[in-house]
Amino acid sequence: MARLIHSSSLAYAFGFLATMLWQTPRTQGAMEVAPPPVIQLTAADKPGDDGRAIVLHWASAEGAPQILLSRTLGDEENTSLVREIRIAAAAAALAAGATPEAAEQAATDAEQAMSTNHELGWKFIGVASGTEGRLGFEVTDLPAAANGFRFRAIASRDGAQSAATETAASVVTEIAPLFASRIPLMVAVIVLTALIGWSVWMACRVRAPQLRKIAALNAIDEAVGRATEMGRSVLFVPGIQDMTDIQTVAGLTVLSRVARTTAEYDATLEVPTTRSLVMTAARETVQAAHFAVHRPESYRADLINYVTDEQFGYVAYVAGKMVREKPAACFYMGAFYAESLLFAETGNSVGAIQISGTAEPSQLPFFVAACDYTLIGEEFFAASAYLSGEPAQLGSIRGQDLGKLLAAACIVIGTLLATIGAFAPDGSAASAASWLVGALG
Amino acid sequence: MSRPRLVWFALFILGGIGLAYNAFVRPHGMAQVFVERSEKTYIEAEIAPPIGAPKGEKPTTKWLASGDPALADGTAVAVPDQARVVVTKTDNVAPRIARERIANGEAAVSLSIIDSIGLWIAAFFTLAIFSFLWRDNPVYKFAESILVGVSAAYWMTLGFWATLVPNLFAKLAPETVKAWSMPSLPVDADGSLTPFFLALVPLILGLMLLMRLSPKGGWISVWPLAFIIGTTAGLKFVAFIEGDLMAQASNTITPLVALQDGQLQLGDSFGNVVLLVGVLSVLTYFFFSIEYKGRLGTMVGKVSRVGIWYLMITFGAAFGLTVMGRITLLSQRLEFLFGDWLWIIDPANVR
Amino acid sequence: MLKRTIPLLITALAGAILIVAYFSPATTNWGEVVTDWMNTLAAVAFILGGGNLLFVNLEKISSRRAGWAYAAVTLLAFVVTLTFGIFKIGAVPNPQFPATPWAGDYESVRAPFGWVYEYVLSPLTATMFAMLAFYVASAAFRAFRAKNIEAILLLGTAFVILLGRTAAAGILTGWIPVDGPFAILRLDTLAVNIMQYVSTAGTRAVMMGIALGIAATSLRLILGLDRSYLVSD
Amino acid sequence: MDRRWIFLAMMLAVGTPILVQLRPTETAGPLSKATFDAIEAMPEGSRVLLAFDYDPASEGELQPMANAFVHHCASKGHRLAFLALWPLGAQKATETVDTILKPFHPEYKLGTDYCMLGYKAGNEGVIKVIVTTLLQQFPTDASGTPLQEVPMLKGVANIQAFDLIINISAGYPGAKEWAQYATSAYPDAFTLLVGTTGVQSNQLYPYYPGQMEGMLVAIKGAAEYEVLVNEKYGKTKAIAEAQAAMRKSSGIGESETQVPPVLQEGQRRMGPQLIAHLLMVSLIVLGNVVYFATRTKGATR
Repeated sequence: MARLIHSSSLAYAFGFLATMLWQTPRTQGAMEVAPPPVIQLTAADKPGDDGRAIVLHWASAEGAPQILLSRTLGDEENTSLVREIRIAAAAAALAAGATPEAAEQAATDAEQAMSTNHELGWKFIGVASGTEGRLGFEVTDLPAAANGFRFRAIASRDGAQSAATETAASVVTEIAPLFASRIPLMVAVIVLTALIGWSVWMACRVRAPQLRKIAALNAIDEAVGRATEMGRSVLFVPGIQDMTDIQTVAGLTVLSRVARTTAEYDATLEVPTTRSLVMTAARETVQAAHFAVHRPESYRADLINYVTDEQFGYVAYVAGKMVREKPAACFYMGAFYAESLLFAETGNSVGAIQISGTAEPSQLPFFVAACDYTLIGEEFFAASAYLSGEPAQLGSIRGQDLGKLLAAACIVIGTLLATIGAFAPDGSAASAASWLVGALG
Repeated sequence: MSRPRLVWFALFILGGIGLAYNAFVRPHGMAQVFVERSEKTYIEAEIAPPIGAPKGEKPTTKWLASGDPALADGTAVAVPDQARVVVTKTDNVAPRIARERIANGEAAVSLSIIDSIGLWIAAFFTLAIFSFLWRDNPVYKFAESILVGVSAAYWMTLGFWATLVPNLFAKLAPETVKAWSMPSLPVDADGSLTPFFLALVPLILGLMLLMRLSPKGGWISVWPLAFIIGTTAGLKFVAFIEGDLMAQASNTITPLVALQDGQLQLGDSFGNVVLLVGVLSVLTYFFFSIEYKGRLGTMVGKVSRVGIWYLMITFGAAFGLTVMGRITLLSQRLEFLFGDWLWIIDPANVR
Repeated sequence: MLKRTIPLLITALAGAILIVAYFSPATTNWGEVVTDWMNTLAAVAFILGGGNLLFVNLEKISSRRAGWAYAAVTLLAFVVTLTFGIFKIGAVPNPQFPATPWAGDYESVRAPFGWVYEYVLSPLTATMFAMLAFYVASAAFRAFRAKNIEAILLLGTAFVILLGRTAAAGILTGWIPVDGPFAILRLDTLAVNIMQYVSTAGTRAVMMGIALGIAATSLRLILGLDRSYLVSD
Repeated sequence: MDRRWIFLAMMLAVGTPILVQLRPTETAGPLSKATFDAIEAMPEGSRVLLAFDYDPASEGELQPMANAFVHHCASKGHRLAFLALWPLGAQKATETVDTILKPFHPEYKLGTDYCMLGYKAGNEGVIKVIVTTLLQQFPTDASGTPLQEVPMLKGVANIQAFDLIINISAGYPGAKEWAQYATSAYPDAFTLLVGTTGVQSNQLYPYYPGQMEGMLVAIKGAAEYEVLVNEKYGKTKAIAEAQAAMRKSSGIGESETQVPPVLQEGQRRMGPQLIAHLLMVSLIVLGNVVYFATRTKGATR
C-alpha cells in the first residue's frame, strides 16, 4: 500500500519536514545562545513590476548572521498541500489496519486539523543576511494567491534559532501599468525614434544629408552591366533566414535595386530562396521593380523559386547551379551562416563578380576574404536606404549616426566616471558610473 | 578511352577490389549493424484516485506494461474488453557484443539488413558529395536532387506534426486532435476542452498565404507578409536596442586604470584602453553622414581607418576560430567512412 | 488600396503595437502570442514551399527541360519522404498510448521516415557542411595575401589564432615563462588577449552598429518609408 | 595552381592522423577552467538546465562537450533537465542520456534525477516565455507526462528556479539568445555556461564574463574540459563497474579501469586538427610566397 503515496508527495513531505526543522526553535542541547528575534518585519508589494514580487524589510540584532525566511502558500500550492495531507493521513490509517471508510474519515480529520495548525502551510524561501533587511530583500516568482502572502523570519546563529517573527497582515501583489525596470529602455526607444524622425523630417524639408561613399554599392551597376555584356545571368541569394529576420527584409530592399538594374539592362536575374515566405516577398519585390522601370512584361516569376528549407540542401542546389550556369555576378544579401564561404568560393571558381552584405558578425570574415565587395554589418542596413536615394530614407541614416554619437557619448562619460570612481570607490563618480551601467543594461 | 577516363576506371576497379577485400577477407568484415528485438505487452488500466484524495477526483486510465506491479497489487485494474497491445522494441547492439551473443545462441540478436544497407547508402552519399570537389558530375547531381527532395519533405513533415497539429489544429478542434494523434493533450480543469478562437487568426493568415499557389489571388498573400514584417520590425526594434545596443555600451564602461588592492595592473589597464579605442574607432567607421572631406571629414576618415584595422583583426580572429570547427566536421565525416563503414579504425573499441 | 495601403497599415499597426506592448506587464505576452502565430504561419509556409516545389519540378518534367530526369528524382524523393512522414508509416508506437497509432514516433530510426533521416539526409547535409574544410583552405591560400596593412592584420591574426589554438602553440612558444615579462608573446596567451580585447572591441562595435541598423530599418518599415516589397496599385 | 591540389592536401592532412590515431596532449586554458569551476562550485543536487541547441551538423565539435557536461554534472549529483530549441537537439539529448547517463550513472532515474522537456519551436520566443512561466511552453515533458507530476520539477514555476543553465549552441537560436533573453533580462537569476562552435565564439566573447560565467570554444575547448573532467571523474566506480560488465559479457578487454573512449572524443579529434592547422598556416605562407614572387617578376619585367 506504500505505493499509494505518490513519490512526489514523499518529496513534498521531506521538503515540508525540512522546513519545519528550519523553523522550529531548537531548545534541547542549547549550548549556543539563540539570537534575539527579528523585529519590525514588514512586507510591501514591489512597485513597477508584473505582480510577482514582494520586498521585505526587517531589523535584526547585531550578530545574527542568517535570517531564515518563509512565506504562506499560493492558491495552487495550498490545494496540492491539502491533497497531499489527506492522502498521507489516509495511507497512515490504512497501514495501521483501518477500513477504507475509516481512512477517508482520517483524511477529512486531517484536513480539518490543518486549519487550526498554524505551523502547516509555510514554505521556506531562502536565507538572507541581516543587512539585506535594511536594504530590502526581494521575494520574486510568487505564484498566484488571492489572499496575498504573509511572511515569517527567524534569526539564526550557529544553529541556534530565535523565535519566529511574522508579518501582521497579508500583502497582495499588484500589477503595475508599466515596468519600472524598462523605463531606461523606453527612454532610449523614444530618443532614438525622435532622432531618426527628426532627421527624416529635416531631410525632407531642408536638405538630404551628404553621405560618404560605400564602394560595394557603386559596384552593383558595374556587376550587372558586366553580366549583360557577357550574356550570363545574375544570381541573388537573399540569405537563409525567413522574413522574421530584419536582414532578409534589408536584403530584399537591395534586391529591389538589383532587379531594377537587371530589368533596365534586360539581364536574367535568378533568386533561389530557402523559405517560401521569402520567395513570396522576393516575387513581389522583383515585380514591383519591373513595374517601376515600366517593363512589367519582362518579369518572370519562375526565376524566383523556393528550393528547400534545409540549409545544406539549399547550398548543394545553389552551388550546383553556379557551377553549371556560371553567373557573371553573384549577390549575397541577408542572413548567412556556414554557407557564406561555400557560396563565395564556388562563385569565385566560376569567375563571378561577388558582392555580399550581412549582419552576421561570424560570417563577415569569409565574405571579406572571398568576395569583391562586402557590406559590413550596419553598412548593409544603411545600403537599403542609400540605394533608394529618397531624402526621407537618407535622413534616417543620419538619425542612425546621431544614435551612435549618443551611444559613444554614454560610453565615454561612463568610462571617465568609472575611472575616477576607481580611485574613490565610495565617491559620487563611482555611484554615477554604476547607475549608468545599470540603466543601460 | 581518354586518359582521365582510364584513370577513373582504374581507380574504380582498385576501389572495388579494396572494398571486396575489406568486406570478405578481413576477419570481421565491415558496415554491419546488429540489433536486439524484444516484445512488450501493454494493458490499459484504470487507476482509482488514492484513498483520502479530495472528493470529486476522477479515476485516470493509463497504459501499463504487463508486468507493472500496480496491476499485481490491485492499484490499477485492467479495463475490460480492451485488447492487449504487443509492441516490438528494437535496440542497437555493439558488434563485438552482438557476435558474442549470437554465438551463445540468443535468437533475439541479429544482423539488421535494413540498417546495414543504410550504412552503405550513407557512405555512397558521403562520397557523392565529396566528388563535387573534383568537379560537377552526374553522381553529385543525383545526390543534390535527392537532398533537395528529401529535405523539403522533411521540413514539411516536421512543420505539420510539430507545429500545425499542436499549435493550430489542437486549438481549433481539441477533442478531435486528442482522440486522433495527441492523447496527452492537457485537459481543462472541468474536464472539457474548449476551442481557442484566437487560433483563427493564424488560420486565416495562413489561408491567405496559400492563395499564392492560385494563379489569380496571389496578391492577398501580401497581407500576411505585411503582418509578419510589421511584427518582426516591432519585436526586433526593442530587442536589439535593449540586448545589443544598450547592453554592449554598458559592458564597455570599465575603469581605464585597473586597480587591484591599490596596485596598478598594467596589463589589464592597457587592455581596457585598447578596448575603448577599438569600440569608438569602429563606431566611427560606421558613420555614414560625414564625407571624408574637409578638416572634420579627414579626421573622421583617419579614426575610421583605425576602426578598419580593428575590424581586420576581429575578422582574422574569427576566421582562425572558425577553421577549427570546419576541420572537426571533416574529420567526423572521415571517421564515419573509416570507422562506421569500413571498420578500419575503432576508437570506441566496440567492434 | 488593397495591394498597397492596407498592407502598409497592417505593418505599421502591428509594429507599433508590439513596441508599446513591451513596456506594460499587462501586454508583454502579446509578443508571445504573435510569435506563436508567426511560427504557425512558418509551418503553413512549408506547405506553400512544398506546393511550389511540386509545381516547378512537374513543369520541368512535362516540358522535358534539360535535367528533367533529376527533377524526377527530386520529386520522387519528396513524395516518398513526405508520405512516410505525414502518414507516420511504420511509426514506433508510443509506450504511453500504444493503441493510438497516430501518436507514434515517426522520427525514430526504426520508422521509415527516421531511417531516411539517419541514412540519407543526415550524411548528405553533414558532408556538405564538411566541404567547408576544403574551402577554408583554398580561401586562405588565395585571399590571405599581404597586400596592405589591412590584409596583413587579417592574415597575421588568423595565423596567431590558428597556431595558438593547437598543440603547436606549446611547441613553438611554450618555453616562454607564463609569469615572466614576455608572457604576452606566448602564442596561447596572445590568442586569448587578442580575442579578449581587440576582437571584443571590434565585435562589440559591429553589434552596436547592427543594433542601430536594425532599429532604423524596423522604423523605416513601420513608418512605411521602405516599401520595396509592395507592388504599386 | 589548381585548387584541387589544396583539396587533396587537406584530405590527407585530416585523414592520415585519423588512420594513425595521433593524439596530442592538452592543457586547460582559463575559459575551460572557469566553466569547470562553475559546475564544481554548485552544491550537490542543484538543478541544472541543459539546452541542446544544435543538430548533427555540428555534432563533431559539440557532442564531446555535451558528453563531458552531462558526465560532470551527474558526477556532482546535480539534477538535470534537458530541453532543445533546435528540432534535432532533443534527439541529441536522448542520445547523450543513452551514452553517458545510463551506463555511467545508473542511479539516475527519469523524473527524479533528470527529465526530458523535449523540443519546442519558437526560437528565442521560447526563452522569453520560460523565464517567467515554464508550464505555458512545456505543459508536459517529452513523453507526455504533465510537468506537475515530474518530481524534480515540483514547485518549479519557471527556469529562474534552476541554479545553472548550460547551453550547447551551434548558432541561432542559441548562446546569444540565452544571454540576451535570460541573463540580460534577469541578471541576478541565472548562471549561464556555454559550449559553442568556433564559428560563433568570436561573437560571444563580448558576453563573457558579464552574461556568461564560462565558455567552451570549439573542439579545443571540449578537449580541455574533457581533460579537467576526466582528471577528477574519469575513472569513477560506476565507470569501473560498467567496464567490468562489458568485459564480462564479451570476455575481452583490459582489466584496469580506463577513461571511456566516449569521454575522450574531443581529445581524439585534436590530432587531425593539429595537422590541418599546420597545413592552413603553410598554405597562407605559400600563397604569399607565390604572390610576392610573381609580383617582383611583374615589376622587373
